[in-house]
Amino acid sequence: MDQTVQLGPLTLKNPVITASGTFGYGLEFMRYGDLTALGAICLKGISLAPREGNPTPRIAETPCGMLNAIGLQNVGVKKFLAEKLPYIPPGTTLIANLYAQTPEDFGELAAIFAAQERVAALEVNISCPNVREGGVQFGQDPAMAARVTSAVKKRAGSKPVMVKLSPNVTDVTVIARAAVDAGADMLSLINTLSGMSVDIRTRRSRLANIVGGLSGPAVKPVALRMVHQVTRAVQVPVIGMGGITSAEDVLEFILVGAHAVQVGTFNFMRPDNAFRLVEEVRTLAESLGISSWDEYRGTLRA
Amino acid sequence: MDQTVQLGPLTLKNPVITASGTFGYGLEFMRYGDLTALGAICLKGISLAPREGNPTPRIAETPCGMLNAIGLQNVGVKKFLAEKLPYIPPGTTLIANLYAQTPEDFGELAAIFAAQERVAALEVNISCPNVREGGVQFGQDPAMAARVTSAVKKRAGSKPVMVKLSPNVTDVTVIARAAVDAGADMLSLINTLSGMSVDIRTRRSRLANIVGGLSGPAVKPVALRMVHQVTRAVQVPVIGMGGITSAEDVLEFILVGAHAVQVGTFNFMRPDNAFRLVEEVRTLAESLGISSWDEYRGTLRA
Amino acid sequence: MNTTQTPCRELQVLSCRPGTEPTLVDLVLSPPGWTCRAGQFVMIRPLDWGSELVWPRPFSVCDVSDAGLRIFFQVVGRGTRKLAGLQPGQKVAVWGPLGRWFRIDENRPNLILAGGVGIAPFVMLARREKTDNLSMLFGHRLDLCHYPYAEIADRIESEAMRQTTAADIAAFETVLSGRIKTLSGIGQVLACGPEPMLKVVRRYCLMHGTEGQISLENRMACGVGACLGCVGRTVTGEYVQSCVHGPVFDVRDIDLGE
Amino acid sequence: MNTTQTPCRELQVLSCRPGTEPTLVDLVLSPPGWTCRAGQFVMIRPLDWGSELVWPRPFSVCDVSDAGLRIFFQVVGRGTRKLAGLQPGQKVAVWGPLGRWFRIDENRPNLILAGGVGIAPFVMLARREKTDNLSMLFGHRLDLCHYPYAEIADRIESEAMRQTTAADIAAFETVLSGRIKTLSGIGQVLACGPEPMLKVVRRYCLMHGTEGQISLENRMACGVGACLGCVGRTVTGEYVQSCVHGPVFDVRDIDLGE
Ligand SMILES: Cc1cc2nc3c(=O)[nH]c(=O)nc-3n(C[C@H](O)[C@H](O)[C@H](O)COP(=O)(O)OP(=O)(O)OC[C@H]3O[C@@H](n4cnc5c(N)ncnc54)[C@H](O)[C@@H]3O)c2cc1C
Ligand SMILES: Cc1cc2nc3c(=O)[nH]c(=O)nc-3n(C[C@H](O)[C@H](O)[C@H](O)COP(=O)(O)OP(=O)(O)OC[C@H]3O[C@@H](n4cnc5c(N)ncnc54)[C@H](O)[C@@H]3O)c2cc1C
Ligand SMILES: Cc1cc2nc3c(=O)[nH]c(=O)nc-3n(C[C@H](O)[C@H](O)[C@H](O)COP(=O)(O)O)c2cc1C
Ligand SMILES: Cc1cc2nc3c(=O)[nH]c(=O)nc-3n(C[C@H](O)[C@H](O)[C@H](O)COP(=O)(O)O)c2cc1C
Ligand code: FES
Ligand code: FES
Repeated sequence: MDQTVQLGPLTLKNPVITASGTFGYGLEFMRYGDLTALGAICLKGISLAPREGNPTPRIAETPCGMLNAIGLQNVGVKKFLAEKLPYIPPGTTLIANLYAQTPEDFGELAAIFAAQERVAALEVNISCPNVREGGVQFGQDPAMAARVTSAVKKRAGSKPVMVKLSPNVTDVTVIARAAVDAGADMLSLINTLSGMSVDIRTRRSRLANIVGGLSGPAVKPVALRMVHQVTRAVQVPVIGMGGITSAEDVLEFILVGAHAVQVGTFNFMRPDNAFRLVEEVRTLAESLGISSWDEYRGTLRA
Repeated sequence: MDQTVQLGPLTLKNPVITASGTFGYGLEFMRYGDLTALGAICLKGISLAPREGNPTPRIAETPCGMLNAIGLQNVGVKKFLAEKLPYIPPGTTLIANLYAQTPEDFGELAAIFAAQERVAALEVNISCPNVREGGVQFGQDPAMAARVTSAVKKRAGSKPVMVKLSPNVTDVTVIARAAVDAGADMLSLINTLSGMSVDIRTRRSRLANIVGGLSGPAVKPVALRMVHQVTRAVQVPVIGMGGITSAEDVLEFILVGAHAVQVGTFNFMRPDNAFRLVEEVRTLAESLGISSWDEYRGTLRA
Repeated sequence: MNTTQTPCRELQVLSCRPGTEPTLVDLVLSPPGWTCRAGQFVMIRPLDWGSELVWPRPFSVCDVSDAGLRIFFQVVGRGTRKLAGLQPGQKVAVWGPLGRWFRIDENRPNLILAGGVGIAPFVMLARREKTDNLSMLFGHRLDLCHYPYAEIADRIESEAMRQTTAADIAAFETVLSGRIKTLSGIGQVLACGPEPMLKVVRRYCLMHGTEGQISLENRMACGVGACLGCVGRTVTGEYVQSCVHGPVFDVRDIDLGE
Repeated sequence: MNTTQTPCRELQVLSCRPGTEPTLVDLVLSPPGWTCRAGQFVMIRPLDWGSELVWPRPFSVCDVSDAGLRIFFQVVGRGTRKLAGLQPGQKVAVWGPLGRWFRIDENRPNLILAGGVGIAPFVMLARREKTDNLSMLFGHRLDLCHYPYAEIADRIESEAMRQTTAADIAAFETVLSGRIKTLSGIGQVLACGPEPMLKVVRRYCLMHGTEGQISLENRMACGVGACLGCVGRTVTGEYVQSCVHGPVFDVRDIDLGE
């Protein structure tokens, strides 16, 4: 079976993408598999200036999931371009994950990546706190989501723009439509669900940041529901994620309408999981007699 | 240690309440323990007229959780009062869980239960689809939440009114404040997170209703976060729930600010779990040297 | 809590034998001290399951005596796969006996129709019933030696038919139909097996006016009547809980959605 | 995927002995075929873990040879409790060796400071290093026989101090301080143990100007440098990943938040 997936102008070898923040800059996984065999890699979130991230502890394990409050620690775009990008094997499909605190900075970042031949697409992380408006997130307000999207789109040149949606909203389709109307070429979802974990003995949160983002199998039902809703609400390709840990899970997301998927927490469970998943998805799809993803996608029966 | 919990005018023997829809009318569990030993029982959601509920399958197991789309099947308030209520052992603290599709019907139901001596309080389930406004839920719109709350409050007589909040919102404190401003004596949360599970072979949802509500340990981090937020946003007692399966979990909710808790899915894991939990909570609290719930509640350190 | 009041027990695994056919498992737990009728079931959840699988699993009581509580089950998914790995000494929470049972009419012929692991409840029935008016027709996919068939055939008149091809299935259906017809007005059938088989049984019972009881296997979260997840639909369009009003129903009452 | 490229192996459990002190477990896995230095660690996740515990668990390599990969660990929570129940033949995903190791200076005295299960990495070190310039001070709570202390003491000069009371702890601290002071300018310490002990070690190293290396045990989700969860804070205020830039750090570089 042909594993190829077409995302507008972007062709992926297969539907398995590693999720931002869970696969580093790819380099960390080169010992464990062939990066060029993956559908794509979403790079760790990158900002204009380096960010040191949140105090520790930053992570906590929860039932079938985990919380993280990394705070987008990253080396900044300059250092990334100079010290990381050149070492990623040629032939690896790279998607830059953009993080900024203002639409203007998002635009700046987009312009920088637009000039990078090695970068195939831009993913815009709008699930970050908007410092200027007191804690509301870009991804929770359709107007702000639209502003960020168009700021990026204006400077992205020929790079397809994928907007990454937050699940912490009443109606995800409202934000989805806002992003698409503002020019998003595709959407990805879900980012993490806001959650907490506490220690009854120390009487402290297990995260220094108090609140963190929930990911892993625990969130899969919520993710599938939102991907299903969004694929029916917009016309652009949707990349689904949230709790994927098997080939069956990948097909579930495609069945409800996703063009491709991202795997996050699964990469921590075992560093070769993404590579093995590419093969397992192929085997499963063939065993089900699926001849192309276009044929299977969105065929959930009523 | 004195296990008593004061919820405004309502005194509970201990903080362990069984959650609506997971403990039937209590009667189903009489073989497995002493109902009067529980803090209280939230009865299965009751509507004015009997409801047959949704088509099957209605339930699906998910990682560390489950989905349900029961559709509030119930015998209706008349039959409940005639055929169920009289058989619940005296001394059992009962909280009626009200379900209706209009504020007026909610008011009707409240008036009926207001006259029932056996009922200690009313819990208002506002996480139900509002048929009149095309799929938006009362619990997702602060104005509607307020309307339902005051409709119930007006007819509830001396019964304390607990409004049960939906987690499927951008900012749960907005709904919480709306309910409290409209007269809610206390709040309970979280109801289930909207989710989905599909079968890649039959290409069908595992629920006839397509979408269902996620509960169980998987949702605990989300529940804790929301309870923490709400206890800081309002002055009324908050009853926390979502994924509780141990005495530690109970204390986690109290630590972040809950007055009491409800246990739902845990009752399915073993029918005597709620009874055993009452004892385990006592033992754990004593081993931690807690002398009263007032002393421990909300003492999470920054 | 009054422990004499609770029928929820923590039983020890005495043996767990996946046999030569590893998908079929014979599990024996320490005696629960219950009386129990054939067709009733128990809910089972090992104490060390953690919470990844939140629900217990329902199984027919295959037999219960001083020797223990016996369950005969097939590995079909994650839960049964984990159960198949139980080791002697491990503890399992078990509650029951639950639900309604097969009612024998000793004065008329009672024909058991069992399919695959649906044979389980009839081991106890055959051991206990003294009547000559009981016989069995058993349809199976795997070799007969993997099922507790001989235990039953030693006591009551039994016949087994293996189904491996579509032709076998058609042949079984023909025999089923014939037997059901023969019993019309003079006896009843007691059926337990996969849903497609139950649909066939129901069709012929209605066609030939033969009385029958069928045991439904609906997904269950609680087993005690609380979750309303296990409901079946009656012919009058109501939902009934199969854990308390079943799992054994009158074949005429239940709409199997044919 | 090129399998020679991946250091992620599926190793078999050869033995898993909870010993007479059931909270301390000696686990031996089939030989991974790695070379490895003392202080490096591996990530471990049994193949049958399901997904309730999403993360693997990090452990120092206690020893590695043709006899297998040995891990010495303490049961402290859900993961280690499950690991303690591993049976011979079960399979475990293991990747490594990860991180930086203890660097011995053969020309000067090297003093190992081990606390509790922090003794693990030094088993390999003592077996491999031929230098006389290596000795150990071991603080422990349980009886000495429960730790692989004798294996080390057979090879290098060792002293053990048991801590059961507050007075014992104070006494240990006094000895620590004295030993660290003695090495000032002429040798170094290599420390592995609980965080409170590392803080004490660090305080005296800074106080007396003694060189030292400490192994940090930070929560890790991935072990390979991807999650940024395991970071420690340097004295210059930056976050460094302990899985790739540690777990062994120069004692002067890390801010332990004293
Ligand atoms: C009253 C009753 C008696 C039963 N008696 C027996 C018996 O004696 N021997 C035997 O082998 N099986 C019996 N079953 C079926 C047995 O319960 C299921 O095969 C088992 O629960 C499957 O669990 P799983 O985790 O392996 O499957 P999964 O598919 O992973 O389970 C997912 C969920 O679906 C449920 N489920 C899956 N298949 C079935 C099914 N066929 N029936 C009901 N629920 C299902 C599971 O319980 C679980 O909650 C009985 C079922 C019922 C309701
Ligand atoms: C580099 C390194 C080497 C280690 N070597 C050893 C060793 O040789 N022997 C040994 O007994 N222990 C060692 N540990 C500690 C060991 O990893 C933890 O005790 C273990 O992960 C606890 O898991 P749990 O599920 O039982 O505890 P839980 O508290 O249930 O675990 C919850 C989460 O916190 C993490 N966690 C809990 N305690 C620790 C801890 N002390 N350090 C790091 N993470 C923790 C767990 O890994 C898990 O992710 C080492 C840790 C690190 C980082
Ligand atoms: C440790 C960690 C760091 C993450 N960092 C980012 C990030 O930098 N940018 C981003 O868009 N998403 C980030 N995410 C979210 C993931 O990309 C993904 O949306 C989420 O984890 C859900 O997928 P999963 O359940 O497969 O992990 C991070 C997730 C984790 C667990
Ligand atoms: C099968 C089932 C039925 C439920 N029915 C109701 C109901 O009738 N009314 C209501 O307010 N909540 C209902 N709930 C929600 C629970 O009361 C509770 O809010 C939710 O399950 C979260 O708690 P848990 O994780 O402990 O189960 C139901 C939940 C389940 C699982
Ligand atoms: S299984 Fe819960 S009501 Fe029947
Ligand atoms: S453990 Fe993930 S970066 Fe170190």
